[in-house]
Amino acid sequence: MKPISAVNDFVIKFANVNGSGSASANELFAKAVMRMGVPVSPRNIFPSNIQGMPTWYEARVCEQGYHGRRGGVDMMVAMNPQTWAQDLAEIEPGGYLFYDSTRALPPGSLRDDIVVIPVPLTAIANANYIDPRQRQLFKNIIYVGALSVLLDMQAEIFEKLFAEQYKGKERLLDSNVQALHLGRDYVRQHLPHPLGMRVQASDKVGDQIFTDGNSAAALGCLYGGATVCAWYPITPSSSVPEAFQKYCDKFRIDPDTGTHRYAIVQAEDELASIGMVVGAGWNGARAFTATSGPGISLMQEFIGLAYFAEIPVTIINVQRGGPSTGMPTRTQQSDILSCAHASHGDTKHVLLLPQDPHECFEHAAAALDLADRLQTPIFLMTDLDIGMNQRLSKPFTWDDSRSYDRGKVMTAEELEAGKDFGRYKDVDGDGIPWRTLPGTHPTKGSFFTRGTTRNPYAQYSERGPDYIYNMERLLKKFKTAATLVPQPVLRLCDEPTRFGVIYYGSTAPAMREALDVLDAEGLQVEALRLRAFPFPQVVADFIGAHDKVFVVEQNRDAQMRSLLVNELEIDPARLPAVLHYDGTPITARFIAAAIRQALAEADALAAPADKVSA
Amino acid sequence: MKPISAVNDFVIKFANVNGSGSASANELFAKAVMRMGVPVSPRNIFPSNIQGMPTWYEARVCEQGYHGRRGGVDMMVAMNPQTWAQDLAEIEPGGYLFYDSTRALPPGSLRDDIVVIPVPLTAIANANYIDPRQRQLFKNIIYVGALSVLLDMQAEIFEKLFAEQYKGKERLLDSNVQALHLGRDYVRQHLPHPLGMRVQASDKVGDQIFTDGNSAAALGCLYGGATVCAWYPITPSSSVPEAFQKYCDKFRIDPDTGTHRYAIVQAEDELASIGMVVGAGWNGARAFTATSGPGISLMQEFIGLAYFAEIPVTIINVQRGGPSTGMPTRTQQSDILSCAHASHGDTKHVLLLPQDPHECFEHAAAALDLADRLQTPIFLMTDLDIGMNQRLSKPFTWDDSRSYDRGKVMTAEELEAGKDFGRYKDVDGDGIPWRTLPGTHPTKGSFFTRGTTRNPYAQYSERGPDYIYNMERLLKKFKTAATLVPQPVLRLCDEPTRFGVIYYGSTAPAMREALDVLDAEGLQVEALRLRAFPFPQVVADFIGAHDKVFVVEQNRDAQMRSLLVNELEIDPARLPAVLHYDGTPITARFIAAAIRQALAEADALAAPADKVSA
Amino acid sequence: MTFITKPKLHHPTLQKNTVGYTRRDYEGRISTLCAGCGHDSISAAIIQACWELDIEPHRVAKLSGIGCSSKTPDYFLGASHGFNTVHGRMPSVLTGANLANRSLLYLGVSGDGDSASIGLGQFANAMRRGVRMAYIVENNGVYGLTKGQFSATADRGSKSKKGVVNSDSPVDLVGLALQLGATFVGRSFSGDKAQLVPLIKGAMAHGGAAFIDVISPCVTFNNHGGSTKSYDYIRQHNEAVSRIDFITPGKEITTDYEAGSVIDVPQHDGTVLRLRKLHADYDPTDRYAVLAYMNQAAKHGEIVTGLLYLDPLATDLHTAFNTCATPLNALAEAQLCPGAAALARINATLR
Amino acid sequence: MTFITKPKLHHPTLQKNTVGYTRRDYEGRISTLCAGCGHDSISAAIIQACWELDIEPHRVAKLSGIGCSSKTPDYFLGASHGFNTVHGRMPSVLTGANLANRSLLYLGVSGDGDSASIGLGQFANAMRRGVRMAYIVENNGVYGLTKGQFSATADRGSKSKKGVVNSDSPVDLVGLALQLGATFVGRSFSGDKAQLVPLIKGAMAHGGAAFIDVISPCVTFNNHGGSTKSYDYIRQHNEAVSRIDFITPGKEITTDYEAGSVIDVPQHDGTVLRLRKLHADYDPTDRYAVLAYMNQAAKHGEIVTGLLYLDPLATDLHTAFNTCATPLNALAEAQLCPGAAALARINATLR
Ligand SMILES: Cc1ncc(C[n+]2csc(CCOP(=O)(O)OP(=O)(O)O)c2C)c(N)n1
Ligand SMILES: Cc1ncc(C[n+]2csc(CCOP(=O)(O)OP(=O)(O)O)c2C)c(N)n1
Ligand code: SF4
Ligand code: SF4
Ligand SMILES: [Mg+2]
Ligand SMILES: [Mg+2]
Repeated sequence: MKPISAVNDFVIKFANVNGSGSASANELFAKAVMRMGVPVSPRNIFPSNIQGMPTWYEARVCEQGYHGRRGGVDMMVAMNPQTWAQDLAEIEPGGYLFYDSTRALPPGSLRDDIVVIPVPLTAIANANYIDPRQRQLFKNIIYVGALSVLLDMQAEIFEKLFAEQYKGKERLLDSNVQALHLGRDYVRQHLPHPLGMRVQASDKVGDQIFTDGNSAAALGCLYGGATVCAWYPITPSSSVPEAFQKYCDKFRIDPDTGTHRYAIVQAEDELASIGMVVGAGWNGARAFTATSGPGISLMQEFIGLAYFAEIPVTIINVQRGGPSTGMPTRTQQSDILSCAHASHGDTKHVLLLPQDPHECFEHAAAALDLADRLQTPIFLMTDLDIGMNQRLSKPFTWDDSRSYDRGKVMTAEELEAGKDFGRYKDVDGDGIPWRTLPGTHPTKGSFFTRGTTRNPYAQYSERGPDYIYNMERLLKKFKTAATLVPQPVLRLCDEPTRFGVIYYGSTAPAMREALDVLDAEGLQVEALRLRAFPFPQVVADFIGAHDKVFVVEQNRDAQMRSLLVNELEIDPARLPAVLHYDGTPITARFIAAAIRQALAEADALAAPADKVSA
Repeated sequence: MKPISAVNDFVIKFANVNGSGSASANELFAKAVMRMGVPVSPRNIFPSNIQGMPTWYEARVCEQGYHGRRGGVDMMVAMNPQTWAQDLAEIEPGGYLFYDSTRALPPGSLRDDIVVIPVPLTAIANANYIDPRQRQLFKNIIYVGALSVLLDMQAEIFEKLFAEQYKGKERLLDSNVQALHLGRDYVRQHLPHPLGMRVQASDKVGDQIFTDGNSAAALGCLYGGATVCAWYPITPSSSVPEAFQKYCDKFRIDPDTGTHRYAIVQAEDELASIGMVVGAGWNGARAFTATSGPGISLMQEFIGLAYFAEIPVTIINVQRGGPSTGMPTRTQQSDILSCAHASHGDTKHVLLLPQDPHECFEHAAAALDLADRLQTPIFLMTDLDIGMNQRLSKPFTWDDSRSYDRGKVMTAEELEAGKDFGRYKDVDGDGIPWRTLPGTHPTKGSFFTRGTTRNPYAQYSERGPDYIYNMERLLKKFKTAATLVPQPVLRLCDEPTRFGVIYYGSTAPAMREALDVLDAEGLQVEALRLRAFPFPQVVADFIGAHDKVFVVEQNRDAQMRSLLVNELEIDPARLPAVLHYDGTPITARFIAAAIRQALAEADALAAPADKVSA
Repeated sequence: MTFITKPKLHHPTLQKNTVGYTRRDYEGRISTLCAGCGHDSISAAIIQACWELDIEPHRVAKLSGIGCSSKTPDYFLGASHGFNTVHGRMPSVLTGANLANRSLLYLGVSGDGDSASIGLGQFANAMRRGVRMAYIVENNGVYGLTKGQFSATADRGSKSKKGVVNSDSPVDLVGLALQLGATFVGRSFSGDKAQLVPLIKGAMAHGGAAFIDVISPCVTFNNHGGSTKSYDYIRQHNEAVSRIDFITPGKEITTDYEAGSVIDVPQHDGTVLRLRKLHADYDPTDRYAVLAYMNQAAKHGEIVTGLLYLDPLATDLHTAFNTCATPLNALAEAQLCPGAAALARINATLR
Repeated sequence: MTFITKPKLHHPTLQKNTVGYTRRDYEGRISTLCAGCGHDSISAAIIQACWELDIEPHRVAKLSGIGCSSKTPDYFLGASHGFNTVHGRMPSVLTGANLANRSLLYLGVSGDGDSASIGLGQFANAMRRGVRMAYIVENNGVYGLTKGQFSATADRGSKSKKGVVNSDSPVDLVGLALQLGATFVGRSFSGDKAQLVPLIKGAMAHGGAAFIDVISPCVTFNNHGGSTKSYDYIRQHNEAVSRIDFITPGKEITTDYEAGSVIDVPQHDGTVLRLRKLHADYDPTDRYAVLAYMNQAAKHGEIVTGLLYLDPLATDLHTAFNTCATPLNALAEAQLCPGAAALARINATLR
């Protein structure tokens, strides 16, 4: 059996029990790798439960900086007896099994095609701590210490991280450092080290930041000028408003009075949270809510009102596995249709599709501008994979010369000057009407907002022509939206290619890797990353420029593909779907395999490629 | 000016004020025409208001039995001063204006290209009645009487109708007959009669029945064995449960005990009404709810639960103008997408598409069978046009030898016999699992129903493979559904044609007429009427057999077309959309014009026909 | 010709209030409600109250749900922005609007169906949160706009026009508002302008969540069972044609009685409503005392009207949130955006 | 190795009840809740109550919403059908299920978030309608499953683990149930088996809508502020890593005290809960008296426990609807379908 030897390119997975303090220890490990200049992308795989259930932390160490899930496990840190068997089975041949050897294992509970690394963690912890909680807690740090030696990582890095984390809590600091060394010393004395699989200092991290998409989106809302946030807790979105609260405490307190320049309401449910956002938007404050699938279903009626009455609304949908309660702690891109066509009747909504924390920040701020400009709901479509996992991405940037786009709001002066005000009248030819805010002018510009049909002057009307005027104006406004939303990102080849691929959101890192892989195999495919719906012209052009364009997404029903087909009037036969939807993040291996196979088939018989399913 | 002369082929429109008693008078008129063996199709055009606002009753008298709205008005019965101008303007040149001439009209308030028929209704009423309410009420009957002579209709027909209506209320009967004759006598003595436009006895009504789709659907639910109805009032669906109540009072009272074999709950909102239906369906009772657009939006979360947990549910959606509160008293087919893909995540739902009261009855009963068989929500998609208007249609039929299909429900005996029970296991290869009802067996067959992922044995699972198994089984089940739903109706030509047309629901009568018109012009178009989603194979075949297939629907975004494109993988270019969505029922004139023009263009330049919009 | 005259709002005097507006300036579009609808009386009272309060019309934001009652904001304060939201969810929209701009006055108008059936949860939460608003429910015990089904405030055992009997226990919005923490709670009758106008003024001026339950008879769907002979003919007709075909134009029911006294007010359906007006010296500062008092009166079939509860020191959600004095919708970009430098520091913490 | 033992439900005796089941036959799957969660104590009480009541497990249908509390039906009565519906909407599903088959017993299990926040409207309406059921709220004042945000039953001024302060007035589900017409209303504490078991038995046997509010401490999200020294270290750690990283396995809090007495029960967070148990001879037949009594006690920071209100003659929705004795889901086709002949007659009336 030949042990895996790999430098800066492996997957290590920690099998733990939730609530046992492992989460922070595992993150400590990931951060240390990063501090060595080596990119790492960790993923929490956690249950819909609070304490005592299995949870995993899968960290991909990858010098080339591929952040997508790779698949396969090179080293398993097996800390959970409940899942021992399945964890053992997951290890690649030649891989490593790190476990707590305090109690002897029953015979036959190991594999002979892997390297076994026994460390008596419990024994070490018990020998050094009395308080059972501390024993438990430090056991985690001890295994991190042990791993650090096995993987050839310097103690200093960890000590520095501790120092930052426990600043002002010296008692914790010291005991953590001590625990780290307990682990390091044991390995140094009892085990061969370092392993053939190891981390080596590099410079591939650069100025990238390591954070999660939910905090990034919250920060984007702060920078974008959101003042009202109404929400209802739901996994995996709760950390958006929670982070917004944290940032507001820091940046939105009036220095002189100590009063708050924001209001955050934890509503009684999602019908109320969206209702509050609609009310605030109607009244001229930038407002947002964050939710996930079930919340989107409950918000449908209000979303229809906001579409038809034309009220700025920002909705952050951190997607999880559907339908229904589905897989609350797994990731998917399966709310595309329920958001793009939210509510009864003919509706079309704007979707933004960030790929990572950096874009979560950018798009969140952009969403607030777009909502005011377009006077309609804007959906920020992220998912659990980018929302709740920390990810390396470009640092946040903000141009101080930029100023908020508050859209078409008629002022008291304009009204006073006698400017004609037709709330639902298309005066500029872009389908976007002007609005007034309550309280603007004593006698001019007031109107009655409603979800029923009305004429361009906002008067109730049941006349067909008034209705048609309004509905077609809304279509025109949607066309305008296509020119304002974040534009697609292209990856072209030197030579035009027969095949293209379209993807979006959290699929990006896996896609990038897959394209490199295919490229290395001489399979040239041009790529377009969607960043929003409606689709700008370049999307149609891109599809037009290729015989076939794969549409890669993380849902069962090829939802984005159906929007492409219908909005751009494309023959579906030209858009083979590549679908991965089991709740785990899509991998480069999966994408590359699907495309490779489709290309082979296409070459073999010029028959049309068809849906490829996970 | 040449007065319109037409026998059994004209449109008469009554302009009234709601709450004035005109509704029953106008219906009386329509019924009388029908009793003469002449088909008539009336339509109420009413405001979202209770009393004192304009309301119209447009009756199309048509011997060929075209029930679609024709457009244009040959005779206006102008009883509402508020709308005088617009009513006057609507009359076709050579048409007739019938009005109350008690007060003299201001000069210039008439047109000279129409025939004016002044009748001093108020004067006649006041001369004969003292009670102001009776004066008001009988004025309506007086105009009916006057019209009956002008249009050459026998008094006996009306008297018979009165006799039926006021059976046991003789006082009302006599005074109505008297009022009728007041109107008849006045015309006989003072006006030329009959007009060139008139009704002539015929035999074109046959055994057809005259009723509205909502009552028909309610009756279908009664016959289909629904025992639980939970609803929340909303126009235009409220008359479904109200009619169900009426029928249950008649047919569902235990003759011996007087107890009820049904339960109808007026819930607090639509989230509750659908929740109750889900609970009843889970517990083995046939249950339904009726609602309209806004209710559908509120039901989304529960619909997703019913889809994923596989619970029989029947939802009658009487569509109205959307989005949002939209046009509550107008008709549309614009909830196709919000129902077909209701709720977040990947979902597909079964839709039934009745064309008239006869099919409302049939499909409602079928829906209850399908819900039990498929264990999923079934939508009965009607609309205001067929739901709330009386329409001539084939009589209801029921085969006493038929018995309810209760679907795959495992019995205590089967469980006792040790039959393997996996709630979410596909044992029959059709994607439909077996279920047990609560309380079936003391120790076997119990399971925990949930909206979260689970394995085939209904145990909570967060494993990808369990999830995929379930989601793909649901797709298979949906394929099975296509073979069980009401199949499409074809109208083929002797020769194969290049062009075809697909339509559904309340568009049917206008379509039938349009096809005849085009046919008469030598424009051959084959037609397919969809009766359900998912689409059976013949739909794909039909499209495959034609170069281009028009898809005619009453919404803005060509919603059914997008389902056709995506489910059948059709090039959208082959499916030109014909869209009418201003809230008025689509007309043959509109459809014929759209298709005629498209064919002309197609002939001219072989360029692809594109969307044709209303 | 057929012509049922629309109800006219009280003819405005042309006298100006201290902010320079005549009563007409507080009117809205002409009502489209049924002649004699209690809701129109309430609109008139709102107009009167705002005029007397010297509120500038455009400083009021009026929000409602869906229903006949919820249509009324179109019929008063034409110079105010109005929002006819969705059925039963106005409270959340009002809450959001209020948070966005604390400098306006908020008037929420709803119906018993809108607030006690579909809207119960949102009604309760708006009260719990202490959103500053005057929340008026125009309570007729039925769903007017959808033609007379029961609402949750209908009494157990009552019979709808279609003959359905109600078996649910009624929701008493006043009782709920008291329990849930509303700081101004009143009840009145649409036709009792003398009592209603001051109540509305008090609610508009209140510093927290103010609720008024106004009994407001529905002419059209409450004139069945036990009604006077003269109605019979019409009722029989409507039965025969099995639809509410002819609607007898009603008259506004008005009343005026002394504080501390009881009065029987005949309703459109001939039944009588027994109202007890609180004594002028009644002390409305104990939530639970008033609950007990109301329940006592209920035993004698009496409905207590007046200002039932008041916390004069009430504060609102903004106080709880400690939001800044400047309306949130008026904060300048500089006050909202920390800028590039701060962002660089944030980036630094994420490496 | 890391291994936090899961809470075990009380070890069942093997003694059989009159219908031939041992207590174990009333158990369910092993709980996945946190060690020491009050909800598990309630599950144990439900098991005990059903066993003592001699109910055949499969004659019970157990329904819940979403939450830690709503997961518990999976942990008892394994032989009963269960339905984990959607968040806050279990009452409507239970109502529908109940209408479909009146011959089963219905047990609704919910949380304070599930019933008092998102579910307030449905909770209220199930009580109003008199749906026959035992409705138990496992009340911990927080959203457990979503990690410790406030629910609507949290007291004004209380502080969440994340440091947020609650400014809304609390919803008292007992008060609401009383006002809305529930005919059996009780309150207890998860750890007071002696009181809880009889209450659950009474509720299961009740003829109408029975509600029990059970205070059920959340080990994980209520062990902040003012907790005993020994917890400090962990709290500091969690703060430092700014996540609820380490969860101290808790112990079930139990208590047992005399009727009529008051007891202070220390909670996981070191605070104390003061409970007053109703006198054995307390007459629970006056809704309003008990409301007043509770409010009195509240003034002294006491929470009254026991059977607060009972209408011994209560009937249910089926009585109101006069539904037939045969469960609706068991009616034969012949009893449901009028058949072809009747249809022909209906056709005749439509010509
Ligand atoms: C989601 C939704 N469901 C149902 C309706 C239909 N609807 C309109 S108004 C109304 C009831 C109004 O009753 P209430 O609030 O008492 O007002 P009223 O007309 O009696 O003044 C209903 C059920 C709707 N508009 N929206
Ligand atoms: C529509 C919807 N919104 C939000 C959630 C997320 N969620 C799950 S449980 C829960 C709160 C549960 O609190 P509670 O009912 O008190 O139960 P506990 O966990 O405290 O026992 C929430 C908000 C959801 N499942 N569905
Ligand atoms: S129906 Fe009733 S509530 Fe509605 S307007 Fe008419 S009288 Fe008023
Ligand atoms: S989080 Fe709280 S409520 Fe949930 S299981 Fe743990 S202790 Fe119980
Ligand atoms: Mg009402
Ligand atoms: Mg809770």
